[in-house]
Amino acid sequence: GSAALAADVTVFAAASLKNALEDIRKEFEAETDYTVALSLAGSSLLARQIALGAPADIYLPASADWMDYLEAAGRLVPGSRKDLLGNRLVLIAPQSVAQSISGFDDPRLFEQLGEGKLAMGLLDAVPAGIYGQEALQSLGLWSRLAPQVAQTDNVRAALALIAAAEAPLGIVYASDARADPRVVVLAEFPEGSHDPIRYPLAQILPADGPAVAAFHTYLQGRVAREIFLSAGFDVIAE
Amino acid sequence: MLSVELRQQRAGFALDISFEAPAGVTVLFGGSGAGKTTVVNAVAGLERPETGRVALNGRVLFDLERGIWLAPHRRRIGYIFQEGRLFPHLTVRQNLLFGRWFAPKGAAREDLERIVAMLGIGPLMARHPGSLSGGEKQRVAIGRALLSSPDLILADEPLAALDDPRKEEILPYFERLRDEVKIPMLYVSHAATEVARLATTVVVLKDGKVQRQGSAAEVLGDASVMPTGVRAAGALLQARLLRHHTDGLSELEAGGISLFLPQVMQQVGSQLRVRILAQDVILSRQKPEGLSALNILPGEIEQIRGGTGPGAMVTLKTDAGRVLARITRRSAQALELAPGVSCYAVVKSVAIARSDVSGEARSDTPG
Amino acid sequence: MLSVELRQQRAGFALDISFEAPAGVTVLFGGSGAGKTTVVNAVAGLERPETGRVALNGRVLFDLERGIWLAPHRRRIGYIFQEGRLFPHLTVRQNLLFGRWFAPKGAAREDLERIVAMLGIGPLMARHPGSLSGGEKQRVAIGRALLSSPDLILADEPLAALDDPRKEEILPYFERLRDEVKIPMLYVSHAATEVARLATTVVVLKDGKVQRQGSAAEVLGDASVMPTGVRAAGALLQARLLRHHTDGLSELEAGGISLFLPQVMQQVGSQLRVRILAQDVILSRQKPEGLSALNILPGEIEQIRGGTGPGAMVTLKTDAGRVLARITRRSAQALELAPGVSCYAVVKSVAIARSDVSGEARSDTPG
Amino acid sequence: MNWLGPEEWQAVALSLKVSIWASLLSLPFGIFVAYALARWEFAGKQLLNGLVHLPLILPPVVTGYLLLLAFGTQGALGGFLQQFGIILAFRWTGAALAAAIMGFPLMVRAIRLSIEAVDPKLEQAAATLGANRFWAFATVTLPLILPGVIAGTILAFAKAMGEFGATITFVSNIPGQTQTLPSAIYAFLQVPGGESAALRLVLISVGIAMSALILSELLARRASKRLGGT
Amino acid sequence: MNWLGPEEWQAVALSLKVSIWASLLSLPFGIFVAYALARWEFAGKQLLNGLVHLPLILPPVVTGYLLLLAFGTQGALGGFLQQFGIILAFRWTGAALAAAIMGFPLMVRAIRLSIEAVDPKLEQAAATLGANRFWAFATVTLPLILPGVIAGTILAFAKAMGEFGATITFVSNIPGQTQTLPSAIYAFLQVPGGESAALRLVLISVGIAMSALILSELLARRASKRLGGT
Ligand SMILES: Nc1ncnc2c1ncn2[C@@H]1O[C@H](COP(=O)(O)OP(=O)(O)OP(=O)(O)O)[C@@H](O)[C@H]1O
Ligand SMILES: Nc1ncnc2c1ncn2[C@@H]1O[C@H](COP(=O)(O)OP(=O)(O)OP(=O)(O)O)[C@@H](O)[C@H]1O
Ligand SMILES: [Mg+2]
Ligand SMILES: [Mg+2]
Repeated sequence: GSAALAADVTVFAAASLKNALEDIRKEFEAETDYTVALSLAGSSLLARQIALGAPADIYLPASADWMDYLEAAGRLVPGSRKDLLGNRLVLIAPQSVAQSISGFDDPRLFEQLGEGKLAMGLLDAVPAGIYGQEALQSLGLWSRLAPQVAQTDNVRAALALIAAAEAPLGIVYASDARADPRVVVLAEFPEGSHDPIRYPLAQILPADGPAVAAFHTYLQGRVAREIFLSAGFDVIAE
Repeated sequence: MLSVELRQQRAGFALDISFEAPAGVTVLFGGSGAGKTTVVNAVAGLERPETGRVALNGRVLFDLERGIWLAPHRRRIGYIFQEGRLFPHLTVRQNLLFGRWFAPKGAAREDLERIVAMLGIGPLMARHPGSLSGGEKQRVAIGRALLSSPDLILADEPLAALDDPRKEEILPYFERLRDEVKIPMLYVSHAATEVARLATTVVVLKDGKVQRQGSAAEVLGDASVMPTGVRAAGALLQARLLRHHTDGLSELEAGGISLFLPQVMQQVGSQLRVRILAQDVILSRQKPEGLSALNILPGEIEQIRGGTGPGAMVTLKTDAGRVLARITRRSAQALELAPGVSCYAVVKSVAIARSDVSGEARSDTPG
Repeated sequence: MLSVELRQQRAGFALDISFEAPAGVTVLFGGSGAGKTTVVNAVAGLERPETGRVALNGRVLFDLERGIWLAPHRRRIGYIFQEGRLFPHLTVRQNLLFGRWFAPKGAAREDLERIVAMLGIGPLMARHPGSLSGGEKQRVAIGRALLSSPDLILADEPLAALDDPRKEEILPYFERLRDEVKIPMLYVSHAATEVARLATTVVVLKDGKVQRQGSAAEVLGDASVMPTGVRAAGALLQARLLRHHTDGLSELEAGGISLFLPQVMQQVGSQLRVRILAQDVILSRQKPEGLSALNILPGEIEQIRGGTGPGAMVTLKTDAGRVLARITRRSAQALELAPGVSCYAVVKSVAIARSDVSGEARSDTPG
Repeated sequence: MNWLGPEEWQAVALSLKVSIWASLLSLPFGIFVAYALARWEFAGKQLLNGLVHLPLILPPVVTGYLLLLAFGTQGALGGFLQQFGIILAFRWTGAALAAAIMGFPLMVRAIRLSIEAVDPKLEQAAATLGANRFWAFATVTLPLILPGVIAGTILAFAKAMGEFGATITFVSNIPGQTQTLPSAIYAFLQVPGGESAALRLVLISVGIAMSALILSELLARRASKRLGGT
Repeated sequence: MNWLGPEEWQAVALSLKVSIWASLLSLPFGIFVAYALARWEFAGKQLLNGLVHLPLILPPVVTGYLLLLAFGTQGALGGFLQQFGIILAFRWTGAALAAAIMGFPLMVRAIRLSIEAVDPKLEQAAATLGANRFWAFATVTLPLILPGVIAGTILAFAKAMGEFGATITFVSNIPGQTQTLPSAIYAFLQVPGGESAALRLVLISVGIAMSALILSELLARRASKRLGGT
């Protein structure tokens, strides 16, 4: 950033990281004299903006694809890319109508779904949707469930459908599910049923000044780790 | 019969009137701001007065003290507006038939053909109002009101927006309306000619009050109530059409006196009313000889009223009825006119405009 | 001086005219659809004809053959529209002063006070057009046009939308305009009264052609070109105001003959024009005695024209000028009238309406 | 044309269906509300006016979310409608509702302005000829405001063709059911390299909406030419 | 009030700033385009009309993306403007541009309809009094369409208060710089527990826009009451 108002560090991050990043920012600003601005939106949008010259110093999307895109475009500070966070995919149901199931082979899964919809992110576009489809396919459930899938433009919208009990089943991130008392987690997708979910971190060219490096480091530090963990993310780094 | 009773208070204007309109045409006559439109709109239901009561042939249209207020569309009143208010998206035919869609099934239906013929709007039927002249628009507006099978016709200065030739073109249709269609009519006007030709009864309004009510002859003969002043004063004579002469003159008879007028388009035998403006009458002490004027009415002076101006208004009692003459005071003195003096009223045939003669009763074949 | 030359082809209508309007008021006279508005709009620049040329005091407003077309706002023409076209968001004062914002710096400025006084609109200055009566609106419109310092005034039937009393209220202002302000004026009308009172020159249009052009007296005396027909025909006499009598009459002198009229609001000595309608004239072979009519003009019959109707139009040559009399053919025969016969024209003083008398030249104190 | 896959054709067809129904079904309500705002004085008029404009003011996602809460199967209105067999959630009908609500302010504005331009005296004239309020409106005012009605309908239609946020939030994206053109465009824009597919769909959507707009201009012009003066 | 954090206040202030600038700066263009569409016949009139309506038809994200391509630092127009020190992308000025463009069809519609309701004969009258086209417009038509101008401006303002898709796409969502109310609402809706904060912001946004709307109704009514007849 260059304007007078601009913060020392501008972070372009997936909107789903809002709570955790804001907590980390507060800690960071308390510990240092630097200021941090968080621009939160969809990962794809942010990536395109960065490609077109947005004043971002750090990029933290919810999927590796868009980081690859920027890397190919030569916008990353070489060597700054790291996988920072991980997440798990869970199957959830509305708290009010949830039946407990013992696993993905439990026939009560289909009872729970009934004629209703399975809410998940856009299958082609939203990372949680892409991972979800992959997981269901590898579990052999896709062909039965596909006709009942309702896709949303982001994970939170899917969660909202479950929370409002409009859909009896949904696939969201564990980090989203745990914070909402109106939904219960029926099962967690086994590791290996889909590509690992990764939130990569990188500095964007031209990364100038010590503040960017400081925050880049801070995101990988102990305080950040605590906050990410308590928000339900897995921390990969170190 | 229409009975009207209204009270209405506005900033700087108080309406408080009550009158009864018998069958025929009742002209509401009065200057600007007298309250004419307010009365007519209340009768139609377009404006709600503070209090009052209107009944039409015994049917109460509203009685605000008893909380009765009939919606306009239930009143069965044909309103002819000053500006026509034709529906611009409909053809003339559709405009004419508009009211018919809503008329109660049993209502006596005016015949479209007959009304169209009467108003001479046959060639316009397929056109839209936007392409009509002012006079044509008003004729269509008359037809539209008639064809809604109304129990009463209201007309609020239907000719005011037209110029003289166009007025002259429309007035006969209102006469036919009165004589042929026989629906009672409340007609707002401030033109003496219209009063003279149309009115059965005149109600003169002034500042929201009824100043005078009476027959057309009574009111027109009274210069004091004519808002347009002394130039409009004149007498109304009742006459019978005796014969049509070959030279284009019509001979009428009034109280045994012959009157010669330019051809009157009425049947022999019809009763007519002839308006003779006071300013068109010349008085003579001797029986005039060798004058081009054809109408000479002997009589006796009843009254002479002088004003502040140079004129005097002389009332002459003749066998044909009272005749008013407006002459200069100088002439009155020169001729030594005084009540009781006998003299002659001289009136040119051609001074009596066609607009000053109108049929009094229904004639079976329209002219 | 205004010279006009226009050609314009429309479906069912072809305009092809050329006339010159000298100083004073030129009335464009003609029936509906004659092309009057088309001419006036072309002069103002509001409509572009196919071809033609208009020059005002030598300044070319357009000459389409030479490709000249001045934008309306550069023509310095004050247009008085039939419907007023006042600006509804501005007060009367702002409306009046509107043109002044745009007038060239050096232009001779009409004095606001003077115009306001002349038009009697002083009390209206702070009001908005929405609250004015039709007559008041037109007076403001006249003032607005005047105050834009125009080289020419156009008026397209400025009185047509008004009823008679309101017409009567406005006409004097146009007379004052002619006499006091002396801006040349092109005035569209189809009312004979207006022609008689205002016109210096009359251009009669018919079906897009100039049918006749001449002085007001010439054109009005010719029943064949009067589109409103024979009832409007009449003579124009030039007279000089001799004295005001104490009984409210004014004495005029025309060619040695005295005329008595109800008080004329002009200064003694002024030249006046008096319109005497043919239908108001009675003819007599003997000199009439003992009649209430005060004006008796001896003369000799020049011409008698009969039509298909019952009437005949008699032209009488008197010392005061030609007088037209419309009488019945029956009377013409009875009195054995023929060209060369001498007889008397009888005219009532009160038959000459105030609207039929007008000042001819500028009088220094407005009445 | 083979440059669109079958799913995309489905999206085009569905968008057309949703937009047509949205604009036509909201029309009577639009006319009624416009009339009330133009001609009547009543308590809560400003409130109604505000309510109508709400979808213009709120971020579409919020509108969609509110719709979900109200018209979902669990929502009060949704439950009520369900008794009559009307289900909106996850159906194209819900997409139509969302589109209708988003386009409603545009429709009402256009119609209201044209009602205000009609002289109420014409309705009075109709009343004296025996027409009650409804018929006076239907036979006089309605034909006269036709240009405004056409404009309002087409505006709502065009808006519906582009509506995304409220629709996907309310009825999500189910190919063949609720996947409208804008949802498809959005999805393409979320993946690297999807731009050209998105562009194709944008062009189709713009083409349709533009044709409708131009048509509406022509219709409105013809309708107002038919009228002349009073 | 302490139920909003400083960042949220910033978003409120920024949204107000953006919306006011957007509606005021687009006003002259809006009046000009509305006048051209209402009064002139010219080649490409339908094209201009279509262009004006484009933001209504396109999904907002697409509009924002097109803006980014055109006005970004890499874009042709953006590069051109940059020479004069005008940078739009990722600045609040860009947010104002996006909001202006999204509100433009609404503004033009409202103004155009009110221009069509003014009798062109009044401008003719002004011309005969010496006013050229510009002055005839400025002194006669403009005051007469004031109600429409007010309505159009406030509509554009209200739309700007709610604009999200194009704005976030064009200028991203940087607090204090480009984070408008709708973007802040969006961000809150993306995380667990953000609903109540989002609701607060929605209420503020609705409150502001509604007040503006009601004000515009009152102003327009007063302006049109001042006029009577011709
Ligand atoms: N809507 C209104 N509000 C307030 N005053 C009104 C209204 N309409 C008319 N008036 C006033 O009421 C009085 C009577 O008006 P009305 O229109 O009935 O008169 P009118 O006799 O029809 O006059 P005109 O011949 O000019 O038509 C006038 O003083 C007028 O100014
Ligand atoms: N815009 C137009 N397009 C086509 N024809 C027109 C137009 N305006 C007038 N006309 C026709 O041109 C002819 C002359 O019209 P114009 O308005 O000049 O007549 P006018 O003498 O002013 O009549 P009026 O006394 O009725 O005002 C008429 O036949 C009329 O129908
Ligand atoms: Mg009235
Ligand atoms: Mg004309």
